[in-house]
Amino acid sequence: MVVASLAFVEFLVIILARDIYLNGLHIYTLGASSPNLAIPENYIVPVRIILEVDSISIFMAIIAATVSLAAAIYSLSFMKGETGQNRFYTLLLLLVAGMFGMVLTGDLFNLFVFLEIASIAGAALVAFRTKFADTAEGGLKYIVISTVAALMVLFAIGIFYAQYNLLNIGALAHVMQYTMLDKIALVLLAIAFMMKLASVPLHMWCPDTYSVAPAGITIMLVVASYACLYALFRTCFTLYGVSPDMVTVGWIVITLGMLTMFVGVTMAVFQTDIKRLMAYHCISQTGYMLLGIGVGLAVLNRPEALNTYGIAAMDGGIFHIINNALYKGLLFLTAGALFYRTGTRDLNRMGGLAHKMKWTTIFYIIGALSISGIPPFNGFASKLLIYESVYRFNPILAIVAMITSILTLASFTKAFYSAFMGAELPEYQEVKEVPKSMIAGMAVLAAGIIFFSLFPGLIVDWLAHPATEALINQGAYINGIIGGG
Amino acid sequence: MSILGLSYSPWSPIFWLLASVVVMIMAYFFRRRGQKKYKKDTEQTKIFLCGEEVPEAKQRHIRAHNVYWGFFETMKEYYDANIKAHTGIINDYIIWFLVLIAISAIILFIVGIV
Amino acid sequence: MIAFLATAFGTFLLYLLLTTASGPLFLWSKEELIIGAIFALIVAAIVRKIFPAENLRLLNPKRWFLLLAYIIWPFFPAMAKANIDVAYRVITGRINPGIVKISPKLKTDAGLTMLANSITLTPGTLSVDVDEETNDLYVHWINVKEEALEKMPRDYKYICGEFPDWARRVME
Amino acid sequence: MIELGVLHIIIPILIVVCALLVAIFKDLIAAVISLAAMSLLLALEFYLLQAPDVAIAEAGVGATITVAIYILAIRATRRE
Amino acid sequence: MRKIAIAVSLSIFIAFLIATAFLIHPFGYPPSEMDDYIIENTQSETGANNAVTAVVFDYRGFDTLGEATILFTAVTGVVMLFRAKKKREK
Amino acid sequence: MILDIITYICIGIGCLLNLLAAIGLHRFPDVYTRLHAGTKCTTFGSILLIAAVVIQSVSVWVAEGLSSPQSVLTLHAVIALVVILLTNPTSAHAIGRAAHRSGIKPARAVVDDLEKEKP
Amino acid sequence: MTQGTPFNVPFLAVAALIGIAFYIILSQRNLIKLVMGLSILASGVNLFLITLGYREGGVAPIYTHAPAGVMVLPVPQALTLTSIVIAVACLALMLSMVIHIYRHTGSTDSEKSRIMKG
Amino acid sequence: MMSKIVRTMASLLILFALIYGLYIIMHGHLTPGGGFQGGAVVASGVALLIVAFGSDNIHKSLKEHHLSILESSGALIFIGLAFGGLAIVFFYNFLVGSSIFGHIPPSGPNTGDIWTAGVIPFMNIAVGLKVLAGLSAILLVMALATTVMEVEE
Amino acid sequence: MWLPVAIFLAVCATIILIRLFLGPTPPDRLVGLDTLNTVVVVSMVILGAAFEELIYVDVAIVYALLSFVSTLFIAKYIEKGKF
Repeated sequence: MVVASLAFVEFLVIILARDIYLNGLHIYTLGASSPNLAIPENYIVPVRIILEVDSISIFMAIIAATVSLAAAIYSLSFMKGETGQNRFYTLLLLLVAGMFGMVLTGDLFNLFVFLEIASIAGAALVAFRTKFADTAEGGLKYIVISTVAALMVLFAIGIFYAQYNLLNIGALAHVMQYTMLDKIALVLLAIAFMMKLASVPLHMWCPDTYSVAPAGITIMLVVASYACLYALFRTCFTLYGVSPDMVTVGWIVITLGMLTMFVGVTMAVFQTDIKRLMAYHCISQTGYMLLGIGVGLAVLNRPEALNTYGIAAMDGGIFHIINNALYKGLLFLTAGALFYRTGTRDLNRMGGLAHKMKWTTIFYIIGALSISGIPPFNGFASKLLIYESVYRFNPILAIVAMITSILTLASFTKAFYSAFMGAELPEYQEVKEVPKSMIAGMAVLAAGIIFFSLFPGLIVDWLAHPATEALINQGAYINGIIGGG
Repeated sequence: MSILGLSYSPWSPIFWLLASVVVMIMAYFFRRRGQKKYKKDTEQTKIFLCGEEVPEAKQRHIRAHNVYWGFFETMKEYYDANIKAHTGIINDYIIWFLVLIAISAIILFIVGIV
Repeated sequence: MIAFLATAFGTFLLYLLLTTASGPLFLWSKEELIIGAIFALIVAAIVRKIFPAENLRLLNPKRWFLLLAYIIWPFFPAMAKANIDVAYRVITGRINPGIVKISPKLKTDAGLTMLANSITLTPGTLSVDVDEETNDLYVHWINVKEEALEKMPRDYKYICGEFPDWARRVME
Repeated sequence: MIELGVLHIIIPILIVVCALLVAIFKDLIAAVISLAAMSLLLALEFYLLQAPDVAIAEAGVGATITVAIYILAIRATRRE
Repeated sequence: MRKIAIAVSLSIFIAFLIATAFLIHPFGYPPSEMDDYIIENTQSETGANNAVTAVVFDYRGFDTLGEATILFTAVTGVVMLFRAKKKREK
Repeated sequence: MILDIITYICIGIGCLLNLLAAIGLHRFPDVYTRLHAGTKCTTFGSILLIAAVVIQSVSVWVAEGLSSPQSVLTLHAVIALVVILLTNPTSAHAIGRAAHRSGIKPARAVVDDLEKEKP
Repeated sequence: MTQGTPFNVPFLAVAALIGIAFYIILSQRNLIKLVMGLSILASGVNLFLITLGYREGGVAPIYTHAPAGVMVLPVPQALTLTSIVIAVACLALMLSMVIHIYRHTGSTDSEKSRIMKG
Repeated sequence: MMSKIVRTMASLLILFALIYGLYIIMHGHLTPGGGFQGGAVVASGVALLIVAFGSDNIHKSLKEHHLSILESSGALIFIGLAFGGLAIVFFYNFLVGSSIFGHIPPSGPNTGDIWTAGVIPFMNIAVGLKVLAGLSAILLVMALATTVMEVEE
Repeated sequence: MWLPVAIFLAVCATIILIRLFLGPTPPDRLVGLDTLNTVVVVSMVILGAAFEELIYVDVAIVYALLSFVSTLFIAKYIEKGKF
């Protein structure tokens, strides 16, 4: 049932994506027959809520649909035996709804509402397995962080409303004047979204939450944090656009991205809990995206630099989002498979599982090679884009990014060695391969990875590059609202 | 289609795969030139540990926190500071949030004024 | 059934009080009347389980007039007196408190409630606790007179005046 | 309308004082009582700011449901 | 260390909030293009006397849908969190 | 005119009683006596203040005719008054009972029957 | 001041509320106190939204029996309604999680009840 | 369970709370109030019952699945009304001008005709159902869960 | 005519808040809260008359109804009753 509905959603998203890539952005006004009613003749002001979908939105929607489909398939077996399954799937669908609302809406307050939906559903799902002692702690951390971030977002929305009496992103961008208040609002919005997407030093909730959540939920939380990344992009690129402050913001984003990469990966090497290890990797991979986008942001008002390497860096960052959602999802699912069969997340107590769980091992190898940027996998492609363009911007950044990649490989080797290699341990003699639906869930993501690995140019040209164009082209987004009357 | 256009060099996994297939074929040829006396399940495949008894699987397995011991020992100061910062207390998370807001707001305003 | 209808009617009256000045039918419009009737039935259906059915004798209109009379004559002046009393004690700070038990021998909950609320609002007394079986009230008395303490079943007339009789007359 | 201005100064100050009380009380039940008082005064402030809709919502949700949930939670986590 | 961080960052943050309070429009005189439109046209467009309700249910009905969803999510979450306890009761 | 005078008298006494309640909360030594001040004075004070409102609005109502919207203000104020009258003594009773059950003895008490019977 | 309230006092109250809320969140170790801090934070933001919608001498945007005059802005009130319900939903969920933490660890102190770190 | 006086008073005041909540829900488009506020008032009535009679006694006649049916039906009505305007657009107020709640009030201050505002009264009822059921369910579940824990200890 | 009354009631509320602050035991604070409730309800009615808004009194009724519930909850907690 859940899988069918999610598959249907995926189908709808793909149809919508095809339409948008062919015809440009879509506007949908809620509550009036056309934007004309929403935009009265004498005021150029959108009164009603307007959904505005462009390439970057649909890009995130594709990620959300794909990953949630895989998560739902996976959870069919993973959650068997738990009580309260109907509530579990209800919350899962609500989480998907929250992510879709976040990426599709064109209204700031609506963004806040859907942010809260995603946070509350996510937190409830994190705390789902109440029999373990630490799940409630993870859930509480997640919801407290989300609530603080969301309330700061609301405060920033209030500041915008106080100045311009508008809530629509496009219309706000049209009249934005970069006053002092706008700077304060920018700081609040940016840092609040950074907190939700777990950038260092605001990342500490991330391993706590990701490690206790059921595996199928963890990957959806990853995508939910990427929805916040989308919101950050929307804020920086579309709402503020080409303003002199953006260089500073870009450098702040780059600095945080570097910190995120390095601290994330070094902490990951140290971990012995397999899901915490992967959660720290998730943090460090977010750093790549921040780096790529930050470079684009820092050169946004220098057209020649933007054309030579800025767009390539942003392509890389955006391509990395979908790559990371796929292979990080796959890795979390394999970690969940290990937990399903061994009952522990502690790498110290695992060993020799490759003898028994062949499919899991293969999927793990695919994911690990891909995340470490080993050719020919898709992680290599996006990282290569980022390295080359960032090297032109500032060579030191590229070197740190490469070191991060090496350390990533190191830590996954460690996890691979201690979990899968080695002799068969006596306590895991009876371990079997995981059930079929879990394998199917992993296979969906693995197939995606292999496809993306083989055709990176296709993906960049069709998906990532239009998204970048949509981000850079602020005028089109504004025209969709203001000019559409 | 599968070629990723880059500023310095293009990247195509297809060519990479072709190249690796060639390398594998060459490796297979090298392997065929090796000795033919190798047999499974004889003494040739047993673990040899200075003539001592081979310990059980459980003790033979290297545990996860022993991996990269030297690396952690070298970067001990960094890790000590880092682990001290990761307190796991929820109040601290929000302290970091506020600190980051303060820092970035000040940076933004200083740059805006200068 | 009678309780149901009575509740519905009371609710309907309450709804009408809330929605005055809405239309031409005396004070109401016909839509309001219809919606009010529907709501009254809904509320009565919900409340049926909670509202005690024993209070059918309260439907007697004579008791309502008695209640009104009670509120106007002994109750309202007593409240005024209570406030003067409190003002006197606030200014002088002269208190002599204690908790005494009175046994007004009321049978119904409604009567007890009315008595307790009345003595809370009238001079010098405040109901603190109630005995669930015997319907005895424990009253905090701000100015304990020595002569009331002599016999053990306290003289409730001395402590809280006519109110228990009124409560019996109105509610039982 | 100078009186209205005075009210607009007094009530926010009282709200802030209640919030401060929440901060300084160590006893949880006292903190909940201050929170209820803050919610009450907040409803009055909304009323003053000509937002009766929000005042009703704050009265209904902030004063009752919130306090009830807090009391239940404090009760469930009480150390005997 | 933690106390110093709290003090410094909190004071800077409050300084920015107070700056917001002084920079924002004077109390009682907000800009109001969109809201004037709503106040004028509520009765003719939606038929509701109460403009707030008109905004909640008509102009921004999608927000209300989301908000109802949030309440639903919270109820589902709370009921889900306490589900095991109730089994033990039986 | 005479209604205005009555209104002013009501307002004056009502305000005074509310102030008295506020001061009484500080002058009295323990919970029970404070409840006396807090319940009686505020209840009667609110009766008078709401009566002032009702008098004014009824005068307008009578002046404007039966279907005047002033009836809304009058009746709602009366209902608010009734609700206050019903809830205030009850909550005072609940507080007193809670205070006694949580072990707070009445200060300077000469007699405590409740303490004797329920140890 | 010729107009309105001097010094934007309600806005300053908002600033003070948010500051106090963050002080509670940062310094109080009790999880229930932390949730109270979040509650105050939500109240502060709500008050901010309502305050910026106020118009001097305005009446509520309700035409039923309304006196003549300008009306205050309706949209912030609608937003605040939404925000209040969101706040109470969050609150319920957070407190249930606190109860669960207490059941598993026997403490509501954020340091003592912590399991995960590092 | 609280004392007899509180119980009697609660059973009287629940009537007030219910009818007043319904009044607020129904008059959402005329007077201050609406679905949320009225739902919160009715849920407070349930809270009053819980505190006066004890959650066990309430749970005998008010189960969670009743509340969840109410809540789901509220949500369905709301979404159904939103889809009702889909002939033109999502969330279109399709009842304005029709015979059901279709009057258009006179412009400017008026006395308030309840037969106005099209789809908004129905949405108020739907949201009111949803909010009252949701908040009551939260309170009931939390009260029951905390009480059960005490019995176990 | 009405607004000075409201200011006076706000001053009363301030004095009551001091009791809420000082009150040595929880019931003392609860008494303060209860008194504050009544004062605020009355001032809501007064302000409704002051603004000449006939429909504002609804808020006062709601508050008078609901503050009772919260008082009962806190009182029940103080007397350690079973919910």
